[in-house]
Amino acid sequence: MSVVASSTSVKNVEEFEPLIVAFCCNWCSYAGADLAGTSRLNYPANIKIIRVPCSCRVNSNFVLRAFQRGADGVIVAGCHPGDCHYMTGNYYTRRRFSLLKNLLEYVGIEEARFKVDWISASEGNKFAYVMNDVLEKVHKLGPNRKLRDSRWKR
Amino acid sequence: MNYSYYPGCTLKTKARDLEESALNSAQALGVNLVEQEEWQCCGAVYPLASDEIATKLSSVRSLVAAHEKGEKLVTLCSACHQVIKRVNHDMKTKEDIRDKVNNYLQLKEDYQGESKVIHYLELLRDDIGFEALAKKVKVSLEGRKIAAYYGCLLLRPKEIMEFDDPERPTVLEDFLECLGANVINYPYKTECCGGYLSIDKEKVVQKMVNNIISSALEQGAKEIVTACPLCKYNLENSSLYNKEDISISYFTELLAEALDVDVKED
Amino acid sequence: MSREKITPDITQKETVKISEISEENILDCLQCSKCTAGCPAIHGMDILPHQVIRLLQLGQVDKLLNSETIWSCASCFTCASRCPRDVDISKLMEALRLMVIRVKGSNKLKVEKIPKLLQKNMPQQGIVSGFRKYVK
Amino acid sequence: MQRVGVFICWCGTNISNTVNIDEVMTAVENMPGVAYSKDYQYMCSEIGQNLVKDTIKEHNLNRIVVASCSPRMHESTFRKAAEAAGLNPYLLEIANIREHCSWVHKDKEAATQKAISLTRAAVAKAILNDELIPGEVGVERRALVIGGGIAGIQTALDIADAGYEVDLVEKTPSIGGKMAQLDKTFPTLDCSACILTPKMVDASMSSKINLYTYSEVEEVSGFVGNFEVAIRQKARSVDMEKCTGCGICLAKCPIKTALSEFEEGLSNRPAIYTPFPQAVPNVPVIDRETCMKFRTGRCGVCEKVCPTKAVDYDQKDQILNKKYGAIIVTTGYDLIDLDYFGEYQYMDHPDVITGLEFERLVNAAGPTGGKLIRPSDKKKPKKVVFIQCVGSRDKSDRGKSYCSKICCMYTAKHAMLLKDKYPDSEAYVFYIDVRTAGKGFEEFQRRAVENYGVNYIKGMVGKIFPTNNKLQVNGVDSLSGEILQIDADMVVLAAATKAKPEADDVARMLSISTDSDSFFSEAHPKLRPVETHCAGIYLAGACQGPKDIPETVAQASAAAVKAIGVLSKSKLVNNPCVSEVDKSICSGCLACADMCPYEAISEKIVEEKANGKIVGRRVAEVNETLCQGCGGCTVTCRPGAIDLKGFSNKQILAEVDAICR
Repeated sequence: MSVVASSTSVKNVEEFEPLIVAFCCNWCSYAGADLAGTSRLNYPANIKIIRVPCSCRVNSNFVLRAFQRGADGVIVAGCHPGDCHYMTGNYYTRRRFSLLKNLLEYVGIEEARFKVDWISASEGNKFAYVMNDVLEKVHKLGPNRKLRDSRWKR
Repeated sequence: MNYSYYPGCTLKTKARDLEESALNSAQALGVNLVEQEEWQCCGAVYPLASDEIATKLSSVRSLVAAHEKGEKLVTLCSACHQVIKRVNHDMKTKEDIRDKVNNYLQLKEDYQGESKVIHYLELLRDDIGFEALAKKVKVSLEGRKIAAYYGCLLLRPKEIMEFDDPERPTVLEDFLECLGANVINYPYKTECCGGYLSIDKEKVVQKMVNNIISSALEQGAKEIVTACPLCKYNLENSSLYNKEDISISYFTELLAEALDVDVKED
Repeated sequence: MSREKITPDITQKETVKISEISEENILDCLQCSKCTAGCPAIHGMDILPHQVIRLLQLGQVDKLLNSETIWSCASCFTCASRCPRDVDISKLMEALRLMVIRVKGSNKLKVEKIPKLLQKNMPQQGIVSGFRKYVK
Repeated sequence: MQRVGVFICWCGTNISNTVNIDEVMTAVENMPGVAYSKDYQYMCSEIGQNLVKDTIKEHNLNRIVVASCSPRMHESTFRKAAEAAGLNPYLLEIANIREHCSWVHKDKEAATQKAISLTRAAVAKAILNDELIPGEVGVERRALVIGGGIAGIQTALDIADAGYEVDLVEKTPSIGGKMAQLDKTFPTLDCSACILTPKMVDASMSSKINLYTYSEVEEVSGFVGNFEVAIRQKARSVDMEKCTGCGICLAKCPIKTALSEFEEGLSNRPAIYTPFPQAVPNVPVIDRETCMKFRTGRCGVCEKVCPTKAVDYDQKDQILNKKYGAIIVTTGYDLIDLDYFGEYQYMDHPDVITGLEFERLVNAAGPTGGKLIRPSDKKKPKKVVFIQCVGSRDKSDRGKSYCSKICCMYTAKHAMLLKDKYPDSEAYVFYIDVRTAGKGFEEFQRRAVENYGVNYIKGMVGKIFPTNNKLQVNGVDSLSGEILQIDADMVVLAAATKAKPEADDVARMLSISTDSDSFFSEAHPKLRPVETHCAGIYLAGACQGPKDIPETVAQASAAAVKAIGVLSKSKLVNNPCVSEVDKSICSGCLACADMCPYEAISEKIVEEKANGKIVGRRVAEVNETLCQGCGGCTVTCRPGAIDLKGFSNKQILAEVDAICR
């Protein structure tokens, strides 16, 4: 295995450190991540969060781009169905990404690498749990090679 | 309707009345309780330690046998009921126990808690229905002041037993009512009789059963019914127990009586 | 009463073992004592159920292994079903009993006692329970 | 050429303990576009903010990245600083290296690398930031208060006092809420009605307050400054204008057996009723479920006896559509159901009551006229056992894991009221802990012990065994280890408080969030306690969490000030992060318009030259005042013509690239 752990040169080169990009909606999941912070709940540093106003802002492009650029897993997190700050946004998220999931499966990306979940502003615990869970599964799968653009080296 | 029937050790020995009255009344109700072949003793108490697997195996064998026949597994004794139901729950919900047990038993197909374990009372309540049962009563127990005694094993823990409200159960009362009895309510009906403590803590048990019997007497009960041989034994060993004042019987005995079914006297 | 030096310690071997066997989190208990208040066998106990958990929280397992309490618990689950903190004390009691009888030669029920029990018409169920609870 | 300034905050040791600031600084210096970088201990302090302002000018910076706490915390602080330095505030980005990094990771090396990565993403995004100018929108200068308990009444009075119109919507036939049911209030023991009813009257007399009782909010749309609300006024079957409140109908109604909600079921009421004599408005309603006229068609007594012909059986529910600038939610609380606490015999024995029922039993206007008697045999209770924490601090599925906060105090009050009425009686209080944090609270509880001789027992009750005429209470004194058995005449249960069962629906309707116990969530647990995450919607009282009256009233006034803050403005600035359509590539399919939950997108015909002729072409257009900036439309757009300002496709992709580098 020759994947260099995410820009940490001091670490063992052999050790696989997955990179996971999480798109979090501003109102629920991002706030849930903040709560995980204020509650000092631990999850691995491999997860990097990008703030979006609503989970429905996340274009499938963004997910594909992340995989292309070397992410080993992608999470899209929004408010619970029915609780969307923008009323119906997350229903679109749900439909759009069930479609994308099929596509990813078709091109051979393992199911566990892409997760859509609902995490409310009060669910700091759930946030940490989902992050740990995805990371653990991705770790088992090893580095993502399927969609990776070879010109783009991490 | 056919059911797999698990008798347990005591019903073949000290509590033969419980079995006979249950089987005969079932027959009268058109229910066929078919005794499982080569059943083994359940162990009488559910092993509470998470690291004990071997003591759960005999229950699993019965559960698997019932599953293979596609029948519900009926128990009569409260203790067997609790042990088998809880083991089944473990098989359904605890991955490590399920894996270990399946690895050990080497069954054709892994068992994952598919069987449904019911107590005979549940069969009467849910499958036959108390209303239908009431219509089959030939000899009403009218005027008889009967108190129900649940004990502990039928009701608790409620999330696993899913039997009745552990603090204010009604299934035995509803049952007695449909036999025509004058049901006596008393607050000690769910308090423990002491169970196996009677082996060497007789004094402790005395106080426990005396509380139960005096409470039932205070409310005017003349009879107590139970579903557990050990409860019956402990209650009858109470210093307050006196056959003339209060008699203690299995609920199935009253059922047989109300259905006018012959039960051999020992 | 003398002042003993006790340092609360839940990381010691025995406490950890008890947590493993019982799969209960003793730190969930906030000492409301509802278990004691409702226990039907309380008059046979020298250490009260809520004190059992407190002693576990303090790491005082020895006191518990030598107590009458663990042999007076009838596993009726009254405490467990009412505990506001979802602690199943009956499992802790079982773990404590096992800590004693899993040591060779420490069985609590002697086989010589059985004939007498049978004479008294004790149902088989009671004797089998005894074997399971007091013998390893 | 973008000149990015990066400011890295230590947050004291909150960040610097887990993130190696020096290493981040070195990495930042090498990031493309970064012209200047600086770290400081507290970037949000005045000195820190000045540092940002000064360096913007000094180094001619045109993009700013602050790596600090969550943007939900201090984004607006730093935007203001940037603005003060003459920079458009939307040219600033925050990298969240506290909540999302230093607080959740332990490994310093990994946290440092993550902080670098997050900062790099913020820099990449900031480089693409555009100047944004918020639009303006008018404000509907009227407030809506949902819930007419003490919280709602206080909020409405304060807003009205500031000169704004308020509509107060209450579900039951009268305002007053739980406080109206209470007898005395702790810690002063003044009578609840004496301090509440004047406020109720004030609310009804105020020219600025419209009361909508027996009404429910049915639909809410819009946004701060411009909420559109549908209110259902349920059919009262009595004309509010004509009724004089004489009460003849109540006396003549042949149905007498409906259980009084106000009296907690301890007494009966007729089918046409006012909940209590001091009800505001003093206009009865007909309970159509129990009324003979509605059930069988026969009767009509109330109509016949009414001197003003106010009874109207044909009245229908009415829907009112109104607009508001701000909404305050004050929907209150309930007590939990005790069905699953069978060991306390509440369901099975009439002499086991809840604290709220006790309030009615000692109240002079209550079902017994203030005579404290046992419900079963109307006898004086001699020994009363009070049990606290019935379902509170209980994480099993029977109870609630939180502390209900009010029970310790009201139980002390109840015990004193009992001793006041019957000095020869005995009071026993079973408790887990006594919590009396509050002004004068500890002194109050100690008075119960020291002056009134109330027996406080640290311990719980296992079960209550009803005997022939007593309640045998089995408990324990956990301090001494004594097993107790008390033959009580009456038992009072301090049942846990819980959110209203409708709370989740209300939250959904208003797009505000709740915690896992269905209490509404405030925007910040310390610094924004009455605001929600939805601008223009505020909270007060026990709907946000268990609370006593002083706290509720304080919160109500705070929420009123927040609402007045909105109402006093003639214009509000909009969120400038809205969608915009690139009309040159829009195909006019209007898929975006179908998706938009705010109907902010409509069709527009643009004229353009094609083959020498002027032709009209259909495109989509965004109404910037209606758009809330969710960005959902950007994904529906097939040609990719719509983008979201502030969160553009390019910006987000730049972040992705920066993180995946």
